[in-house]
Amino acid sequence: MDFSIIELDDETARFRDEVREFCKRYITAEVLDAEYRDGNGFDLELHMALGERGWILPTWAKEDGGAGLTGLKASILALELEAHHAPSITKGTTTLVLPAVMRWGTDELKAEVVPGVARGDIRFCLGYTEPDSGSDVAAARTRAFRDGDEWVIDGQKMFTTGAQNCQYSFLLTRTNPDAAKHKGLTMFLCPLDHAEIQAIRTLGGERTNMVFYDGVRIPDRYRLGPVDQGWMVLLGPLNAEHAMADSAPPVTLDSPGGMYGISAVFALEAAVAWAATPGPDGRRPIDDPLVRHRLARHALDVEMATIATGPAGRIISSEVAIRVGADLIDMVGPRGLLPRGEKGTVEDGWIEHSHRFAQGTATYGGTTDVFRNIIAERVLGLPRSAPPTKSPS
Amino acid sequence: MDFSIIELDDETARFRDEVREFCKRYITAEVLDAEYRDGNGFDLELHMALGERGWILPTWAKEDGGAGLTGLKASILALELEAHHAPSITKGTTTLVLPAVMRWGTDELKAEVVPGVARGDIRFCLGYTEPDSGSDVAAARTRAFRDGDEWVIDGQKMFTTGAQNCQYSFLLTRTNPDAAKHKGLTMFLCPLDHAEIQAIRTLGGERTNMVFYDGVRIPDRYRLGPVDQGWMVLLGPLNAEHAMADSAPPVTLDSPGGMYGISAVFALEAAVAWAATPGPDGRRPIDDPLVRHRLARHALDVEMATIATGPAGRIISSEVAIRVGADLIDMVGPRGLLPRGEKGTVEDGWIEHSHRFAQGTATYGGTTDVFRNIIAERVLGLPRSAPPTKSPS
Amino acid sequence: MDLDLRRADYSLSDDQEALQAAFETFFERECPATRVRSAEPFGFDEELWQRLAGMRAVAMGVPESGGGDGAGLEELILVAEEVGRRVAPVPVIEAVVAARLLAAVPAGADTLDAVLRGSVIPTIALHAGGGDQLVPGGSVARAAIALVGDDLVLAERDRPPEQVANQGHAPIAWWDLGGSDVERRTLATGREGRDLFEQAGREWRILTSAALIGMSRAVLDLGVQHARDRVAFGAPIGTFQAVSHSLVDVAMSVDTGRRLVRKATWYQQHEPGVHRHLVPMAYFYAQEAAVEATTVAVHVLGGVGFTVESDAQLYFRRAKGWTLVAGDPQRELGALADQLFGPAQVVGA
Amino acid sequence: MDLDLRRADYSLSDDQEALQAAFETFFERECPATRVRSAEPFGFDEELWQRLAGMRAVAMGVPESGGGDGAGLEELILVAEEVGRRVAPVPVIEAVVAARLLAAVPAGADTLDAVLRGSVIPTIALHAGGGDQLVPGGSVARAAIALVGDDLVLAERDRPPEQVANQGHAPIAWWDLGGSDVERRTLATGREGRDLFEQAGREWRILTSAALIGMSRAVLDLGVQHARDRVAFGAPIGTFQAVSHSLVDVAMSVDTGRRLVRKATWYQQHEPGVHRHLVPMAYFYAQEAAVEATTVAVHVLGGVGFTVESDAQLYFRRAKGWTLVAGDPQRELGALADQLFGPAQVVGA
Repeated sequence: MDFSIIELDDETARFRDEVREFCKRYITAEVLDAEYRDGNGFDLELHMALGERGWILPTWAKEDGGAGLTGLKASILALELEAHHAPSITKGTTTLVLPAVMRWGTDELKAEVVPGVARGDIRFCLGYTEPDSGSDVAAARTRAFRDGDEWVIDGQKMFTTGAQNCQYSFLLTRTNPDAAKHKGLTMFLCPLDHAEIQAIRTLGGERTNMVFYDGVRIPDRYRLGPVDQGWMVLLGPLNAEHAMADSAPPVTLDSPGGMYGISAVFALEAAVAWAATPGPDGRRPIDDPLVRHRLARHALDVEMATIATGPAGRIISSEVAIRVGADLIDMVGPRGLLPRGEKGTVEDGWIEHSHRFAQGTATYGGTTDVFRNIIAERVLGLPRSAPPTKSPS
Repeated sequence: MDFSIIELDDETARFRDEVREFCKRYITAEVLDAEYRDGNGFDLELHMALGERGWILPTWAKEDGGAGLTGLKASILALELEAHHAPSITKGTTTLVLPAVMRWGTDELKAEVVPGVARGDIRFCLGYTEPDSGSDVAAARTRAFRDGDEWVIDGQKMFTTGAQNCQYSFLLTRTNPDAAKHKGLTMFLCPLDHAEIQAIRTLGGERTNMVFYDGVRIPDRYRLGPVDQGWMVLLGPLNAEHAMADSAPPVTLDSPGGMYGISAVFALEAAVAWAATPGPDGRRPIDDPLVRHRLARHALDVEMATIATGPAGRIISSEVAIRVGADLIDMVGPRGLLPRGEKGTVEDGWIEHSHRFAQGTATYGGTTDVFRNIIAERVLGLPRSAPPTKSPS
Repeated sequence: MDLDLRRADYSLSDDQEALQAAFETFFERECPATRVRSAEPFGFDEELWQRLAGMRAVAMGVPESGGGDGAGLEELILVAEEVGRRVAPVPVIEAVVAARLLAAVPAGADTLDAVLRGSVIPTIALHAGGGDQLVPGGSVARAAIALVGDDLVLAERDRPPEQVANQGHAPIAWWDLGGSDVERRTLATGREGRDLFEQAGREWRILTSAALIGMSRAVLDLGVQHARDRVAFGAPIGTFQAVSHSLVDVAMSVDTGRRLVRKATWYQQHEPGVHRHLVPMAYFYAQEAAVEATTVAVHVLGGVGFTVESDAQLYFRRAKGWTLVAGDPQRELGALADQLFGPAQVVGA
Repeated sequence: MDLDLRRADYSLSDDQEALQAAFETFFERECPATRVRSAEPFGFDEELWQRLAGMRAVAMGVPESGGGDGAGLEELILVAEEVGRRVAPVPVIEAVVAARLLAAVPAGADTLDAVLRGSVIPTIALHAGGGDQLVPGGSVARAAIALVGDDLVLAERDRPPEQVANQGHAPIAWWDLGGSDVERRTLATGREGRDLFEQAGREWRILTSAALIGMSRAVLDLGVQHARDRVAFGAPIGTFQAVSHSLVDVAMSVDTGRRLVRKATWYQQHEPGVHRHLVPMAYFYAQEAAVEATTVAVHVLGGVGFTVESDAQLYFRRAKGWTLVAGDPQRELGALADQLFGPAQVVGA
């Protein structure tokens, strides 16, 4: 056990100052307003500025496009970006996919994309989900047909978040429909030039997309890993997304953490700030025993959301965000309903937004139900709860 | 909608007074203490006194051993007995089984048992559950072999509550182990003279039993319904126990109702009484905002437990009893731990007892999980959630 | 324990069933989700409102002496449940409650006439006090009834204030009851004023409870349909208890909540002095059930449930959107406690 | 947001792992469920207590200056978790906390010696004030430390008062701190006395939290085993999500709760002035988790879980039985709030 303060040497302290300066400069009120409005999960200028400093791949060597940062510095960078609400979804999907590209991509492909990833002008999104397959990832039906040295992709992907910001999709296709469900899949890093992207808006204000692949032809060099063995290729990023590894950062800003806990952290902070401000009657809500009791309970839940790890962290942080968001908006009363920018809105609409946003977190990257199955089977050793798997028909 | 007061005519009012007198006379402090101590669910003197008045089968005609009561009077009787905490489990199982005896029993068998049921000296318990089968009732393995005009019963039943008070068990046996699970079962009204009864004590303080049938021989007249068609025979009492019919009484004492809600009702009443009494510091707990808030919430839950009907009533009343019991005991603090009769105990230990007792209610007669399956399938029309049923091996 | 022996009959009369069926048919035909969607973000559909007047939805709740049809709360909750079931973009609950209040005082007669003629939509400012407040229906109403000090006041404006954007896309607006653009008239004073205001608040809660039950029932239907149709891991997702049991919990809340609302309604209509805790109880339960129901539906529908194209999210937004205008729902438990246990005795600090 | 950058290391050192393994082995061997059962209803097993002394379970927590081994809370929670995991019928938590308190004041030296020699079991009266109170370990202790007025007091008796029957079969008893059968000695006064008492209460809560995590983990194991073995409707019941997901929730509480306890422990030991809310937070969470875990286990085990023959019910009784002696757990949230938000400002009625 060790929760002691990390004393920063002068150079690291300067680095932190530099990061904070950077955040102030690039994560402006306009950037945040645009993010609130458009739900892009991405800001081009910010992303390119990160790239310029090697901060997209901060621990990579400078000669490979990184910044050669120590683990500590990389953590400082990540934590400051998070604390400043940097739009980060597209950066996240890009760096999630990169290890699979490094592992399975040809040298030619790596030369084509990796420097751009580091610079910032090449970005990846996740192309798993389809209209008829979500948590059951391997049920994908998008077809890839071989045609000489090329592949022809036909199908439709759903919830390809950030596709509008990306040049490539990490695409799951079915190459052998006669094989068993997990045996006929092949992965591609598919250029998006010829795919049709159609926006989908969410309850949480985020933008995501349908992506239509209508006879999209791509050279074989975009294939990742062996034909029909895409499941193996996919598993790395999928497990990383499923947080199967102990994902606790080695250091932490002494507050936010957790996968979706951050949303609840911000909402709770907003609610505490509201409650500590005297109302029209001169009383502070936080002196009301009931408000106080509820905030204390939420503080506990949010703490759990931030200290839980792995699949449990994914479940708890999402469910805490949902539960806490629903009560905080109640606590604030009528004004809790007002979004950012309206007359009378509370704490910039963080609570109003958080209540909506939280709902999606229980589905992203597989539902909380599926994660409970994962814990039941892999941690507790219980027998599978799903009916026998059949190939999609 | 109609929740109006039922004005009692003079005769009915006199009947109610008579019932109250009866309760005072027979449900004494000694009876209640014995029930708390032994968890019998039965008091012989009380039961015989009910029988003497025809009140075991109150709506039956007097010539059949009943009291010819109107529905209103029968409700008054039931409600007053409940309000006075009459031990009632064995009366309940007896009258639950009786319709099946009337429907399937031979005239000879009916002549043997029905008058005694009405008088009180013949009582029935439920012999479904076995060590390896609980909610999955039809998985029973107790064997019945035909031997001429007799049957030989071999097997073991579990949780035969009240067996020590009963002369017969409504016994589920397997007569054809080669048939499909639900097709090889036969029901008996099996005399208990030659069965071995072994007491089991519960967390809730109740007594129940293991019953061993070791080559018990009974004449064929104790069979109920056709051989191998026991499932059909069982379904009537089982559905009644599963509260599949709308079980709301036509009238209600304007407070308790619900299957297990009554336990929560009594615990809540005890907690409110405790909270309205000034403590050593002269303050009433109920004036504390947090106590007040929690009691209000529990009052809501208990109300729901009493107005819910059917399978929902069974689930809600049990889960409310569990949830409310757990918080009421907290609220009272250290003294909440003390049982009836100890120095410093609160409100006769109702809360302490209720917290323990409530746990069993989520299992009795099939777990709450099974009841949720019932609602999912029969009310919502969802596909079966259980894996394909196999015969017990 | 020596309590009254009472009936416990939750059923509808034949007339009530006919009324319910009529409004079910009306809203099914006139208010599909497309209509709700196209009325966003203002939360009001003028044409639907006119057709609803044809159904006498507001007039029916006004006593015959005031020119209405004299229906009671027992009937009005049936209408409200259908309103909620279709999340209809019309402030019918506020208007009915306000119209009934107008009918209860002589000074309300003129405005009530205008309401019944369809030229004014009335509403109620739910929070006692004279300042600025968010008023449900306030962006389409020209008359709002409020309690200012000890006076029950009718506040009128030439035209409604602008709608305030809000999570539920409801037609709510800030009304400054002391503002210069408001003309005020006293309807009743003192005890009478306070009692009438309290009664109106209770009626608003009852009707809103019924609407919330309707919402919950509608999203339950969406969730059940999806659970039957959607296949994952080789089986309909309704075969998984994580899905089916959440839906069962919602179904139980809908059925039991509806019973509670009916019980509270009956007492409020027939013996308003008895069991007064039932109104805050029903309201609290119904809002909690609606939040749970819509949360479950959005979850069961998965990614699709979270898109704005999903009907589930229309309901999700309104579960809070239609209730929070009355304030923090947890406060209802305080009202409940005061009725059940008597007011708290003040304890020195 | 400009907070300290801190490590977040929840792991054990090699020494700590060895200590944990030693106590795990000890309790597994010395304290099977049969032993717990045979110690009922008195909740104390003298022989086990003697053997535990051989493990220096109490002495280890006493500073070396006081004749102990100078272990910190980080080590003591490892012991406490094993105590809870076997619901061992020994008041080791109370004794350790009391012994550490005795070691903190010169006036405690003699009694501490007696404790270390094994001739006295000490305990702590958790509630400030001089009257009658239920004291954990109070039916086997001859010395109880209490806060009476502003004085930290050592109350001694010739022999312990009789045990009070209780849900958890715990060795609790009424101690009348002002009674004639009690000899009182002041250990510290004023601010010092209050601070020491508060610290002891915090240590008791930390160690009890760890014990509660141990309990939860033990019943989780029982539930998982049963869910694998028990067949219903043709499949192990662990294939049903109603069963498996409840067990998963317990598993998450155990793992995450343990992390919280460790974090709270570290701060209490190393920076006791920082993040003081973590102690009531960990305690509240752990007791809630234990109630949930034991409730789930009893349910998953079905009818069998509800019989007194079931080990699950041993744990169920103690989830409340070991915590309620400190009072209503919801009050911990008040302590948490005071630490996090500052004390409430008194508002006139």
